[in-house]
Amino acid sequence: MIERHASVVVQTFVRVLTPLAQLFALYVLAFGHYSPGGGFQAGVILGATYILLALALGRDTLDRKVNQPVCVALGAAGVLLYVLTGVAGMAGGGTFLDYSRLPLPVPPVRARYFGILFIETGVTLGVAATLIILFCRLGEQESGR
Amino acid sequence: MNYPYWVAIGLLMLGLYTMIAQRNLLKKAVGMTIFQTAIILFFLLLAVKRDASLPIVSAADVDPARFMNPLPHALMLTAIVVMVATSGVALAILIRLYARYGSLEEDVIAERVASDETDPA
Amino acid sequence: MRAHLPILPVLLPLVGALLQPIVGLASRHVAWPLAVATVVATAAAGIAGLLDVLARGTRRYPVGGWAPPWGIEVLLDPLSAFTVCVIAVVATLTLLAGGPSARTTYESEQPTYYGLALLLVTGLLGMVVSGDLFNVFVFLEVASISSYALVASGGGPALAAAFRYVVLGTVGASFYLLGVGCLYALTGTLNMADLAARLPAATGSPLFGGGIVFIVVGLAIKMGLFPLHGWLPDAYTRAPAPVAAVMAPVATKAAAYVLARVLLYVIRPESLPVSTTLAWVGAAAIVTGGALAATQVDPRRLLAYSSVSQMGYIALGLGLGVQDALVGAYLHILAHALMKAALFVVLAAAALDGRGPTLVALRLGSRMPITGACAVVAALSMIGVPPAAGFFSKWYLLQGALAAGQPILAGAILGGSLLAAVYMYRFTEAVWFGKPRATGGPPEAPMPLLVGLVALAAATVAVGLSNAALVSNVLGPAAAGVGR
Amino acid sequence: MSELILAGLLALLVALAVVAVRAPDLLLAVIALGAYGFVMSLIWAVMGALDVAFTEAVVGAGATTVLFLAALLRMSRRRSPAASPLRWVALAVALGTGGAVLGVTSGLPRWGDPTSAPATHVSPRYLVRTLSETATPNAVTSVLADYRGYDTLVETTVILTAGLGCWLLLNPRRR
Repeated sequence: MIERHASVVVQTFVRVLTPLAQLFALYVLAFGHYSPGGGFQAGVILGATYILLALALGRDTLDRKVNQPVCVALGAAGVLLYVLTGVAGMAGGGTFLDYSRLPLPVPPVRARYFGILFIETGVTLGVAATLIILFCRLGEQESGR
Repeated sequence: MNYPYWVAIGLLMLGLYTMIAQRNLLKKAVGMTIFQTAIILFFLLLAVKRDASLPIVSAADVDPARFMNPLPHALMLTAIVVMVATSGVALAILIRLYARYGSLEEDVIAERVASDETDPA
Repeated sequence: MRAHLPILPVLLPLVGALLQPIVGLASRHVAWPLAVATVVATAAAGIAGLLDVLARGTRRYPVGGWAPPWGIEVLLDPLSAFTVCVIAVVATLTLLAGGPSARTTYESEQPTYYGLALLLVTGLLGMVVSGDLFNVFVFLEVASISSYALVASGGGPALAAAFRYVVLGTVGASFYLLGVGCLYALTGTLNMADLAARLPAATGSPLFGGGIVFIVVGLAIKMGLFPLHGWLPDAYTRAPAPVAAVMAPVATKAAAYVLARVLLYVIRPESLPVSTTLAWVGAAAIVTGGALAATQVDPRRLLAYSSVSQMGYIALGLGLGVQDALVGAYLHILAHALMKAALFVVLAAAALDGRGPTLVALRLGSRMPITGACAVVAALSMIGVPPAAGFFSKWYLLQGALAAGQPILAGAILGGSLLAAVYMYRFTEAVWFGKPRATGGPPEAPMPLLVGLVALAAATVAVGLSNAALVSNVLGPAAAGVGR
Repeated sequence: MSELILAGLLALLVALAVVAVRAPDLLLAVIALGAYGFVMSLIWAVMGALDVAFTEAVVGAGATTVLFLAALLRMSRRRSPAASPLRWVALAVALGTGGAVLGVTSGLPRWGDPTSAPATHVSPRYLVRTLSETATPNAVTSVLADYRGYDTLVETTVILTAGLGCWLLLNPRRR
C-alpha cells in the first residue's frame, strides 16, 4: 500500500508542484510544433502528476480523484478524437487523416497545423488516462482480492 | 568508426541472453527492455549526420545535409511507446503470476502449473 | 464511400473497439451485439473491397494525402483484399459463436474483452492492408499486445503461457524491426513498392541478406512456424475458450500474409536461398506438428499442434513460390482458418456444457448432434477429404511441389494428411463415441454458437465446392500478381 | 568533445545494463534499469535526437521505472541464485545473433555519413518542406503527426491496448 508521506514539506510541495507540472504538460503539448515535445510527452507528464499525488498524499487521494472506468473511457475517447480528426479529413473530400481538408476556415497548410494540434490533444488524453490506469492497477493493494 | 553500433550489438546480445538464461521472470522482463532499447539505439544511429543540427528548421528550402534525419527519430518515438506498452502488460501478467504461484522463478512456477493442470482446483 | 474502401477494414474495427469502454460505462449487455455488428460491417467492407479490386484493379490509398514513399500507403490488391475477407469473416463467425462462452467467462468485464478482441482484429487487418514495413510493425504490436492480454485473462496456467508468449513475441517483433532497420539503412525507404524498386540495385550488400533473414525469422516466430513455435501450444491450450476460438484461426495468418508480401513482392525470391529453406522448414513443421498432435490427450493441445502442422503447409507453399503452390498456400489460409475456427468453437461448446479438458471427457456427439456433425465436417477437411476446402488447398500444394520438382516435399504433404487422419480420428472419436456423461445443462449448444458453427462448417464445404471459381477469379491473379 | 562525452556515456550505459541484469536484488536491478534508460536518453540527446531523448526520459526511464517499482511492491525482491540449465543455449543464441548482426553491420554506411541512403532518400523532403507543407518547424513533429500520422494513431492505440489489457488482468474482483 502506498501511504501518505509523513512530511508536511513534501505534501505541500507536491500540492504546489502538481498544477505547475500540469501547466508544463500543456506547454509541451502546444509547443511541440516548434521544439522537442508533443502529445506523448505531454500525456506522460500529465499522467505523472497524478502518480506524484498518489506517492505523496497516498493512494486514497488518487482514488478520490480518479474514477477508473471513466478514466479508461477517457483513454478510448482520446484515441477516438484522433480517429475523428482523420474522418473529418475524409468528410472534406481527402483521404483518412488528410488534415488539409479539415473543415476549418483557414488555408490548407494552416489546417494541417491545427490538425496536428487536434491529434496531439487526443494523444495526450489517451496516454495520460492510460498511464493513470496502469499505475492504479499495477500498484493496487492485495486486500481487494 | 562504427563503434556505437558495437555497443548496440553488445546490449542486444546481453538482453537476448538474459531473456533466455535468467530463471527469474522479472529479470527476463529487464532483459526484454534492454534488448528493445538496443534495437532502438541501432535505428537512431542511422539518423546521425556528422556536424548536423536538430531537425528543427527555421526557414523554407534549407540544405537537408545540415540537419539530422527526422524519420528514424519519429519511428523510434513509436517504438519506445510500444516497448513501454509491452512492459506494462508483461508486469501485469507477472503480478498475477506471483499472486497465484507465490514465486517469480521459472522452474518453481512450472512445477506448480503442472500440479494445477493435473488437479484443477 | 468507394474511395475509402481500402482503409475501412481498419477504421471500422478500431472505432468499434474504442466505443466498447465508452458504451460499457452505461451497460455491459450491449458489448457483444456491438462487437458482432462491428465485425459484420468490417466483413461487408472487406467483401466490397475485394469485389472492387477484382472489377477495377489494385487500389493504393495514400493516408493523410501524402504520396508514398513520404506518407504511408494502404494497399488493396487481390491478395490483401482476399486475406482481409478471410480474417474479417472468420472473426465475425467466431465472435458470434463465442458470445455465450464469453458471457460466462467475462461477465461484467465483457466490454474490455470485446475491446481487446476488436483491437486484435484491427491489428491483424492493419498488417494486411499496410503498404509500409514500419506500419506493419506497429499494427503487429497492436495484435500481439491484445493477444498477450487475452491469453493471460485465462488466469492460472494461462498466465505462465502468456508470459512465455510475451517474451517470444517480443523477440519476434524486435527481429522484424531489426530487419526493417537493415533494409532502411540500405535504401532509405520503408514503402514496400519503393523498396521493391530500389532493392535490386543493392542485393550485394550484407544488409540485404541480413535484413531479410531477420524479417523472416521474426515473422516465423509470430506465425508459430516450427521450430520457433514455442509459444503457441501452451497459449492456445490455456487461453479461455472464447479467446482460443477468436485467436487460433486468424492470429498467425496475418504474419504468414506479411511473410508472403515481403518474400514475393518486396524482394525477388529467386535471389536468395531463404525461400528453399522456408519450404523445407515447412515440411519439417508439417511432419513434426502432426506427429506431436497425434500423441496429445488434451483436445486443445491436439488442435494447437495441428495448427503448427497446418502453418507448415502455408510456409511450404510460400517457399516453393511456383504458381500452384502459392494458390495452395493462399487457399490453405482460408481453409485452415475456417476449419480450425469450427473445431475451437466445438471445444467452446463442450466447455459450456461443463466437459473437462481431456479427449476421454469430451463425448458430446449424441447430446449435441449438430455440434458433433460440424466437428466431423471440419475434421474431414483437416484430413483433406473432398469436397471440403482442406482437400483442394493440399491438392494445389501437391501440384506445386511436383511442378517444382520436389517429390520429397510432396511426400511431406501426403504424410501430413496421414498424420491429420490419425489425430482428427482421435478427436472425432472422442466427440462422437463413448458413453455420454449426463451433465446439468440443456442438450445442444446455445443458438448463436450453433449459427456460427454451422456457418463455419458450411463455408468449409462451400469453399471446397467453389474452389475453381475462387482460384481463377481471386487466388490465381493474387499468386500471379505477387510474382510480378 | 561530444565524441568523448558519447563514448563515456556508452561505457556507463553498458555498465548499468550489466548491473541491471546481474544484480541479485530485484529492486537494485529495477533502479539500475531506470538509470540505464536515463543514460540512454542522454546519449540520444548528444546524438541530436532530442525528441526521442525527451520521450525516453519521461516514458522509458520515468514511466517504465514507476511501473516496474509499482509491480515490485507486490512481489518478492529476491531471486534464486541457481544457474539456469538453458544458459549454454542462451549463450549460443546470443552469440549467434550478435555475430549475425555484426556481419550485417559491415554493410552499413560509415557512421554519420551525410551521403548514405537514409540521409538522401525520402527524409530530405521532410526537412525542406515541413515549413511550407505543414507550418511546423519541428520536422520530427510533422513526420510523427502528419506525414506518418497513421503510425502515430496506431501507436496511441497500442498504449490503449496495454491499458485495457492491464485493466482486464488486474481487476481486483477477479481471481
